[in-house]
Amino acid sequence: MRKDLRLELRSGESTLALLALSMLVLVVLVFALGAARVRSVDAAAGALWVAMVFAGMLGANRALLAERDNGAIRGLLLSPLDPSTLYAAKLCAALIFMAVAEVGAVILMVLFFNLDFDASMARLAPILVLGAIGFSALATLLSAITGRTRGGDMLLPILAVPIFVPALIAGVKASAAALAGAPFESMGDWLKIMIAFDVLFVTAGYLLFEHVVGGE
Amino acid sequence: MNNPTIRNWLGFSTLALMLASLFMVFDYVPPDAEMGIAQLIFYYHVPLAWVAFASFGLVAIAGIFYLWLGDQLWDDLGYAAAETGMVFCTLMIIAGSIWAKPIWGTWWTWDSRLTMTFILWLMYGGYLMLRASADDTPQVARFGAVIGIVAAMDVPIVIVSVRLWRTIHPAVLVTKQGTHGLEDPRMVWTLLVSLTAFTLLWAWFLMLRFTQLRTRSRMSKLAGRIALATVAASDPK
Amino acid sequence: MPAPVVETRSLAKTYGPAVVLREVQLRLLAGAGAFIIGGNGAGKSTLLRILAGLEAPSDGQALVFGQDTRRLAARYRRRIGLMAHQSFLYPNLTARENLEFYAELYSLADPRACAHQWLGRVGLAEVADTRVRAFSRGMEQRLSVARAMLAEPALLLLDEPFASLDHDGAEIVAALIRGAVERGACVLATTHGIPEIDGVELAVFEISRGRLMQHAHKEEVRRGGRIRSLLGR
Amino acid sequence: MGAHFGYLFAAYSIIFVAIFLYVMFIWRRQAALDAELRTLEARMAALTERPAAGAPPRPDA
Repeated sequence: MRKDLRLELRSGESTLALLALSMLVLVVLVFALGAARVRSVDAAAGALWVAMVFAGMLGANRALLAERDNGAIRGLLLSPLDPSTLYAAKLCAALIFMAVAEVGAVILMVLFFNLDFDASMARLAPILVLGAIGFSALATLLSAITGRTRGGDMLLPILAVPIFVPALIAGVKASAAALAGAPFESMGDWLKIMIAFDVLFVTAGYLLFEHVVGGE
Repeated sequence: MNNPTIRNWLGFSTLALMLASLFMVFDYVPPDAEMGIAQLIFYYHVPLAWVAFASFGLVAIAGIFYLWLGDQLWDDLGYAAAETGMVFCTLMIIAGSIWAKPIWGTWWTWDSRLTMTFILWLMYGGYLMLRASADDTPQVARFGAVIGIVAAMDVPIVIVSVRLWRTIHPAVLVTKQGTHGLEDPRMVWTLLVSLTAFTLLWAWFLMLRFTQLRTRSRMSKLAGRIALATVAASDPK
Repeated sequence: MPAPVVETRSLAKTYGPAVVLREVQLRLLAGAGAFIIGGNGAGKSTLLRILAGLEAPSDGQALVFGQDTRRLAARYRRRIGLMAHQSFLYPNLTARENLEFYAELYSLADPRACAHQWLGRVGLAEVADTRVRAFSRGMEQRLSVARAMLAEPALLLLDEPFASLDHDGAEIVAALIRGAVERGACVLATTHGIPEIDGVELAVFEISRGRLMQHAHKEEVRRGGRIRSLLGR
Repeated sequence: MGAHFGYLFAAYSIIFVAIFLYVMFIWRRQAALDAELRTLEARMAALTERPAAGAPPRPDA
């Protein structure tokens, strides 16, 4: 059933727009923070996560749009596809979108914040992956809600960001530590929080998705 | 539950206890030795926090029951709880902020407790915005239930993460809100009375709003049936 | 006596004070072809959506294959084909990709061959690799019919299958409906005019003021002939 | 009475004003509900006043 993922991805017209957006966020932050702080890893980690949240939000809304245009979501609901499988597929699609945006954002971050490509990047990767899983799990569930309400595009960040806060805090802290060259052990607590968040929200999305996509 | 007599009794006893707690705060209880008179805000701040958290817990419980049983009753309860919880949570933040200003010299700090409360406030604000922006269909009721459950699930992680993020608890909070903070028995009594008063106030608000939402749900069902019967009555025979 | 494919019991649907459907008693057996006529907003589409399980009735019951449509398990859902006003197609995928995608969703044996076959049947083989976004309304309509019929459903619900189709398109769709009825599927479709399809005995219902009744001109319809109503529209 | 009486007074008045406002809000909701109920009753009455058209067939639940 993962085949639908492939097709869904092909329909996603502009991963480019996601990249452009994360770049813009980074540029804005560079100017907002001022040249003095641009070398700090804390600022870089913060900027990276801001870019990630924005890109993730946009990605979730876009993935939704593809289904909303001709009511294709109903076509999916009518099919023998199980809502949980649908959730898993949409989660994977969102994850891939976010991963692409993240790679772009990391490259830009290194350039803009004058960091070096070194071992710290390798330590950053699992943190970003954990963050992307958590955010995709949450955004996929919530976008199914906001996509079917009026003014839903506005509601998605309003609902998603507060819930995402614990993973965001943990992610920023762990990323800053990773960029500063700290070993993995020193961020154990943050990683545990992120893992807990991911496990909880992937499970919640998997179980609750059928309730949000059901008929009116 | 929807008995007007119970509701009125609840209303009256709430009023009486609120007045009693007001009297106790301003005339009976001795102010704290270190913090002075501003510490008296504590006697409303803590009950507000308790009812706010209880409401949000109730939102999640009602959400679970709604998804499980599908009875509109649970959605009405969840919505009423979210709304009253939001009222009390907002008041708690305001009262806490006014307390913080003279004591800590600032309206707001990103202390872990404050941060957590603020995040909760944002979450349930989102819940209410969703409900306000949509009609009351079973679908939106399910959305509300899901968000209520998800938000409640998030609370423990939020607590852990903000604790780790900001470990600096101002000492006043620890000593004065800890159990050993209330040396004088009059302090304990005042807190107990105001806790009861706010619990009753909460129950009263909840009951009023719940009853209203029940009535509205029943009425919209009835409106459909009346419309059906009206059309049927005008059928040519 | 075989169990009916579609059975509704005192079905009613209201949106607030607006009554859309009431006292709908519909029974359709396998191999039955039925058309529902009625003005705009008469509740035709609502009835189809309820039967497909996309909407819940306000009152009464809708049964499909003997199952309540509010909780249709996957194995019953896969036997229903719905073509609604919205095409359910992805505008950014080509016609072929759309059909292959849905064929995969229904776990058909050979999605590629199946998509190819259906593109031929609805006369879209030449534009198979064009994105649906670029399609005209009529082409999208044909593809939408193909999408609904892809998995050879036992219950085919078609909402305005002849809308925005030219003469050829209408002939194709009429032939597909006939084929579906002949292989024993139950077809329920809505139209504006009174439809006639060669070689198929059609029941015609009319929704008027929310009620579903046998259409008065059924006898006239029985006389059969060309798809006259489609041309007269 | 200490120097912070202003803060104390502000906190308690805000709480009581807000509680009062919420009661008003509930009150207004109740008025709206009552009005809605009256229109429903009127429609119900209009329905029963026409027995000539025969008892309205009730769609069973």
